[in-house]
Amino acid sequence: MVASTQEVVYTFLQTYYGRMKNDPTRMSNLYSTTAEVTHINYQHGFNYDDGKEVLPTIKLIGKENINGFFKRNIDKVSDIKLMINSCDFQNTGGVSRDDILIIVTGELFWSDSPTFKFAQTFVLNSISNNYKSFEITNDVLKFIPDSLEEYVIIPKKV
Amino acid sequence: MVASTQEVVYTFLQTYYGRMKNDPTRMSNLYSTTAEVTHINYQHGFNYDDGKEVLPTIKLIGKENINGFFKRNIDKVSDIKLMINSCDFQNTGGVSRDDILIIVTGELFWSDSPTFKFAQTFVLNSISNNYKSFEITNDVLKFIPDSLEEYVIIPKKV
Amino acid sequence: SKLTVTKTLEFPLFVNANQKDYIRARSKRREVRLKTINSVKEINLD
Amino acid sequence: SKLTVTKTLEFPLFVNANQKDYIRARSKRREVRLKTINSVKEINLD
Repeated sequence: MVASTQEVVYTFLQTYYGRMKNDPTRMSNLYSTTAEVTHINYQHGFNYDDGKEVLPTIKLIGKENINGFFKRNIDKVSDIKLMINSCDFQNTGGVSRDDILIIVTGELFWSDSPTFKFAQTFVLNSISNNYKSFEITNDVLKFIPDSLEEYVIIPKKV
Repeated sequence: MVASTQEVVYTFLQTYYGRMKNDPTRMSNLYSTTAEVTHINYQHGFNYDDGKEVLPTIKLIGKENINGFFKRNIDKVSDIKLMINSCDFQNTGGVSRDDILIIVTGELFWSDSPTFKFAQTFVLNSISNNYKSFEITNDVLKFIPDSLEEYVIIPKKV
Repeated sequence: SKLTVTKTLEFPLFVNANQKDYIRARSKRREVRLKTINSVKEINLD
Repeated sequence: SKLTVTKTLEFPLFVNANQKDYIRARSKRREVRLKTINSVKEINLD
């Protein structure tokens, strides 16, 4: 039986986010050799509890760098919790269009942090003809600010 | 001279959003034959001024449907204004990785509307070897809610 | 479609609008938000 | 990586957390927001 795009996407989401918690050292197995990942930059005094709206991100290229990233940050990665609001997907790739573009939106948090609004985009590359095996070629985690301050235009000096 | 990925992305953004205002009937020329687009659904009493946080979207497949969409909604499309906060991009596609994944975040509005927070994802497919000609294969516009109401847990009845 | 090269962009970038247009629309959004700020959504954990 | 098939998901979907964890974290975000609600950002259009 051939899986539908939706079935592949939903299964992927459970595998990806589930592995973060249960088996973070094996996260990099989900990615292709040349994958590009934009994820949370935990370096430089990382702190999620001082009132900032968005978190810094870092870009990693290649499976080896991705593996190092998830292993270095195992404590933070395995404590990530999510409220997923929506999941949109489209077929993408070459003529066969059997790759999948996924956009997930929601809020992300840790045991002792506030929530952070995010949109995460994935491209999954089909690595078998039967639509049953995929690897991530792109993973972009993007934080969305929600500031509330009032904007006031200063009159020009005459 | 070969353009950098960043140059292609920035030029694309100016072409895409500029054409919405200046030449919306030619929007569909930017897309590939089999492109998939998720954009604002202007049907069914569309109204952006009644306090809703997110706008309904519709999925269109194929250049012909995309052409019809932009032509039908020419008044609304040509009045779209944007404040773009950020633009992230990664190389994607097959072994050559000369396609581009773009994520734009910001706020979108019309002449008489409030702002709407969004994240828009594009996949650009390279259609020439010199990195100079691209078409959009995927375009997903996603609205991000920013509700503020307080959540209160109701105690279980004993 | 053919593209000619743009080297840099500055963010925030206003497209088809200026900063004044944006501030007007943003204040409408702020009004809407402030209206719902004291509303309460009851969650039943049963 | 091999995948086995998941037919449906319900949103909002809580991952590695339950609704109670989320409500706690969300109320922290709400506190932060409320602190900045009356701040003013001055914009110079010159």
